[in-house]
Amino acid sequence: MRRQVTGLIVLIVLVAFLVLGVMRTHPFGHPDATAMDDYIIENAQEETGSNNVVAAVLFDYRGLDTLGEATILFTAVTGVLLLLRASKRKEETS
Amino acid sequence: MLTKIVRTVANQLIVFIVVFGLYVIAHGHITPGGGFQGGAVIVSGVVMLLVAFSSQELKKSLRERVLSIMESSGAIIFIILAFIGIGTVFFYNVLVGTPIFGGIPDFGPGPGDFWTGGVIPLMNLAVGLKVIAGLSAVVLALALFSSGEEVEE
Amino acid sequence: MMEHIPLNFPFLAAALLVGVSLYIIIFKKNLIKLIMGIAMLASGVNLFLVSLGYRAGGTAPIYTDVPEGTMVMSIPQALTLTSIVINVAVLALMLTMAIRIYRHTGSLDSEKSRKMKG
Amino acid sequence: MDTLITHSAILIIAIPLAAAFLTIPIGMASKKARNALVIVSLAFVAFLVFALARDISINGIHIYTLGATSPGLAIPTGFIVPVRIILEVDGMSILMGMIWSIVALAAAIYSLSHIAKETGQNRFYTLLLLMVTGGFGMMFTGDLFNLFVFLEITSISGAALIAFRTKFADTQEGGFKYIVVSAIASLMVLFAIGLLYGQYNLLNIGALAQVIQYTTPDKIALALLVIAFTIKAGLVPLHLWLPDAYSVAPASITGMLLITSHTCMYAVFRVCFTLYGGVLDTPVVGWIIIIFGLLSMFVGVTMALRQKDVMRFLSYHAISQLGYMWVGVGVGLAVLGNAELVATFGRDAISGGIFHILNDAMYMPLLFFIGGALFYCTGTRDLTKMGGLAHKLKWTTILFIIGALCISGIPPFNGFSSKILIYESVFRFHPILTIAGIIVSILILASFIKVFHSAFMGAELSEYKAVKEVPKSMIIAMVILAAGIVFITLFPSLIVDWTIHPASDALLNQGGYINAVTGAIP
Repeated sequence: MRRQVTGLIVLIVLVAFLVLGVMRTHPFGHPDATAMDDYIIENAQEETGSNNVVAAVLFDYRGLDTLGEATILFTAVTGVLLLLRASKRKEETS
Repeated sequence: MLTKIVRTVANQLIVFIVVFGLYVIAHGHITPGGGFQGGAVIVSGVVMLLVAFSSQELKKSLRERVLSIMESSGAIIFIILAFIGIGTVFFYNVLVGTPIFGGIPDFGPGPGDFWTGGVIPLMNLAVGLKVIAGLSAVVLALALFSSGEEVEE
Repeated sequence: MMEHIPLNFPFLAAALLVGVSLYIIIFKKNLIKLIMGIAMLASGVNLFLVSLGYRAGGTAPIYTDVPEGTMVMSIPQALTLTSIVINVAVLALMLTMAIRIYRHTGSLDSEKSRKMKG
Repeated sequence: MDTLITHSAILIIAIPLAAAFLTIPIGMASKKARNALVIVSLAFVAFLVFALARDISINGIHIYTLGATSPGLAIPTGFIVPVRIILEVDGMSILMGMIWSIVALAAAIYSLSHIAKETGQNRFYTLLLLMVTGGFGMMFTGDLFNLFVFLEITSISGAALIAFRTKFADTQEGGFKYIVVSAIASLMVLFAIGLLYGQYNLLNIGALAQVIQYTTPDKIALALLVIAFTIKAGLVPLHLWLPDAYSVAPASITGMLLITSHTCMYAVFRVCFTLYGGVLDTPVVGWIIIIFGLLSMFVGVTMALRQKDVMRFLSYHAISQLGYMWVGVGVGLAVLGNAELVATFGRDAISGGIFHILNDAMYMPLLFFIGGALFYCTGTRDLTKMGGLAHKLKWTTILFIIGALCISGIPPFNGFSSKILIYESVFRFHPILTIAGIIVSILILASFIKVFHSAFMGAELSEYKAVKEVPKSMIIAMVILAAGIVFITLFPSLIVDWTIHPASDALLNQGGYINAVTGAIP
C-alpha cells in the first residue's frame, strides 16, 4: 500500500513536470531557433554530396552518433548471444 | 512449421523482400531510407521465414557463427570508412570529389544521382550488412532458445 | 474556434504517452508488461523528439523532384532514428534476460522471481 | 607524435572499439591472440591517455571536431554555432580518463584467469572493450546527444556483463534490474535533450552553456538530467538496484561498473558546473546534493554492517564512499556564485571530492577484486562460511589490509589524504558535515575489522584445505591498483598539483570551456 502511494506521487510529479515542460516549448510547427538545421539543409549537398539531408546528418555531421548506434546494436547482439549461450562446452558434455 | 501453402508463398516472397531491402540500402543517400531501414526490411523477411518454417529448419542455412562474422565485418568496414578520413579528421568524407561516389549534386531539388554522397553509400552498405546479420542472429537465437536449444559458442 | 485548440497538441500527446508508460512501469508486476512500458516510454520520447523538428508546411529534408519549399528540420529526424535503433537493442537484451529469468524461476512476476533483498 | 596527440581524443575512443569488433573473429581463431589484442589495445589506450594528459596540462583544453576540414575548426567558417560533434577534453575529463584507463587495464588482466573456466569468453572481452569505449566517450564528448549514445553503450554492455554467469538466477535478476534502470534513466536524458534542443536548436554543451537562460523547460531539463545521472550513479534513495547488480557481476566487471558510476557523477558535475554554471541557482542545487550525499554515506554504511554477502557488503560501502564525493563537490557547488567563498574553501572542497574519486577508483576496485578472489577460491560469497583464509591467501590478505585501511581513511593512506581535504574545507561551510564524515569513517573501519576477522582470521577451516593462492594474473591486476594506492600515498601533494587542481579548476572555469568551442570571450 505504501509503495503504491509513493509510486502514485512520483508518477504525478513526473507527469506534471513533463506536461509543464512541453507546454512552454515553442508552438508546434514554429520553432524559434533554427540556425544549425538551416545551415545543414543549405550546405549538406555541397559538403557531403548527398541529396538526402537526413543521411548527411547521420553519416557525416553526426557520424560518431551513428557509429555509436551501430555499436549499440553490435553490443546488444553480442549480449543476447552471450546470454543465450550453452553454459557447458560441447566437448565436456560428450 | 506451417502448411505447404504458407511455406511456398514465403519462399517466393523472400526474393522480393530482399531485393526491396537492398534497394533501400543502396539508395540511402538519395531517397528516404538507408542501412538501418533496409536491413530491418530484410530481417523482416527472415522473421517471415522463421514463422513459415521452424527455427531448426532455418538454422541449417543460417549459421550463427557465419552471422557473427558477417556482423563483425560490417562493423569493421564501418569503422575503417571512418578511419580513412583521419588524414584530415576522423569521419572526414574523403570521397567527395573523387570518381567513386564523388559527384556533388547541384543545389536545390533534383532527381538525384546515384554516384554522389562520398562515403555515405558505402557506410550505408556496411551498416546494412551489420543490421541484417545482427538482427537475424538475435531473432534466430531467441527462437532457438525458446524451443529449448542453446547457442553454440 | 480553431484558435482555442492548443498548437502544442503533439507535444502534449508525447508527454501523456510518457505518463501512461510510466504508470505501467511503476505499477505493473509482470516483467513482459514492464518491458512493454519501456518500449512505450521510448515511443513517447521519440514522438517528442521528431515533432520538435516540424515546421508548418515543410517537406521531408530530402532533395528530390518535389518543388522547392520549406523543409522540416533534419537533426531531430536523425536523432530519432538513432534512438529507435538504440531502443531495439535495449528491448532485445531485456527480453533475453526475461526469458532467462523465466527459465530459472518459472515465473514472470517481479515479486515472485525476486531473490535478492536488503 | 604530434599527429598522434592531435588525433588522440578520438583514437582513445576508436581503438578499443575497433579492437572490440576484431575480438570475435580473432577469438574464433586463437585464444592467445585475442587476449594479446585486448591487453595491448588497452595498454596503448592508457599510453595515449597519459600523453594527452601531458599535452592538456601544457596547452589547455583539447578540441576535436569530427568530420570537419581541421580538428580545431569547431564552428564552420562563416557560421555562428557548432554543427558537428565535438570532443572536448579538459582537466576533469582527462582525470576521469586516466582513472578509467588504469582500472580497465587492471580489470582485463584480472579477467584473464578469473573467467578462464567459463564459456563465451570471446563475447565477454568484446563487451568489456565496448564498455571501455562507452566510458571514454562519456568522458570526452562535448555533445549532449553523443553523451546519451555513449551512456547507452556503457549501460547495455554493462548489463550483459552483469548477467554473464547465466547458470545462476540472481545474475539474470541483477542484469535485468540494471538494464531497466538504465533504460529509464537514459530516456529521461533524451527527453531533457529534446527540451533543450527545442528551445536553442543546439546540442553542443559549450554552445548551449553560452545561450542558456534558465526558463521553465530549462529547469525541468536540469531536473531530468540530474535525476537520471544520479540514478545511474547510485545516489540514495535511488540506489536500490546498485547492490543487486554489483554483487552478482564478475568481480572485474564490478570494478569497472564502479567507475561508470563515477562517470555518471562526472556527467552531473558537467551539467551543473559547465552547462548550467552561469545561470544555476547554485545554493539550492548544492544543498540538495549535499543532503542526499550525507544520506548516501549513512545508508550505505549502515546497510553494509548487516550484509553477509561479501560483494553486497562492498557494494554498500561503494555507495557510502560515493556520498563523500557528492558532499565535497556539493559544497563547492553551493558556494559557486560567491567568488570569495570559492577561493577560501569552495575550490578545496571540489578538489577534495575529485581527489576522493581518484582514491576511491583505486581502492574500491581493489576490494571488489579481492571479493572476487575469495569467491574464486571458496565458491561462495557468504562471509559466515569463510574463515582462516589468511593461511592460504597471503597476497590477497596483504592487499585486503591495504584496501581496508585506505577506505577507512587511516593515515597515512590515500583515503585519508582526500578525506582530510574534504573535512577541512567542508568544516568552514558547515561543521556538521565534517562530524558526519568522521562518524561514517569510524563505522567503515568497524565493519571492515569485522569482515577481516570473519574471512581471514581464525583457524584454518577443513573445507578450504585445498585452497591455493589465486592465479598470477589476478594478483598482477590487484598489485597494479595497490601500486597506484602506494604512489598516491607517498606523493599526495604531487598528485593534487598535477591532476586534481587542474580538474577542479576545469569545473570552475566555465568560460574557458565555452571559449574553447565558440572562440568568444563570454
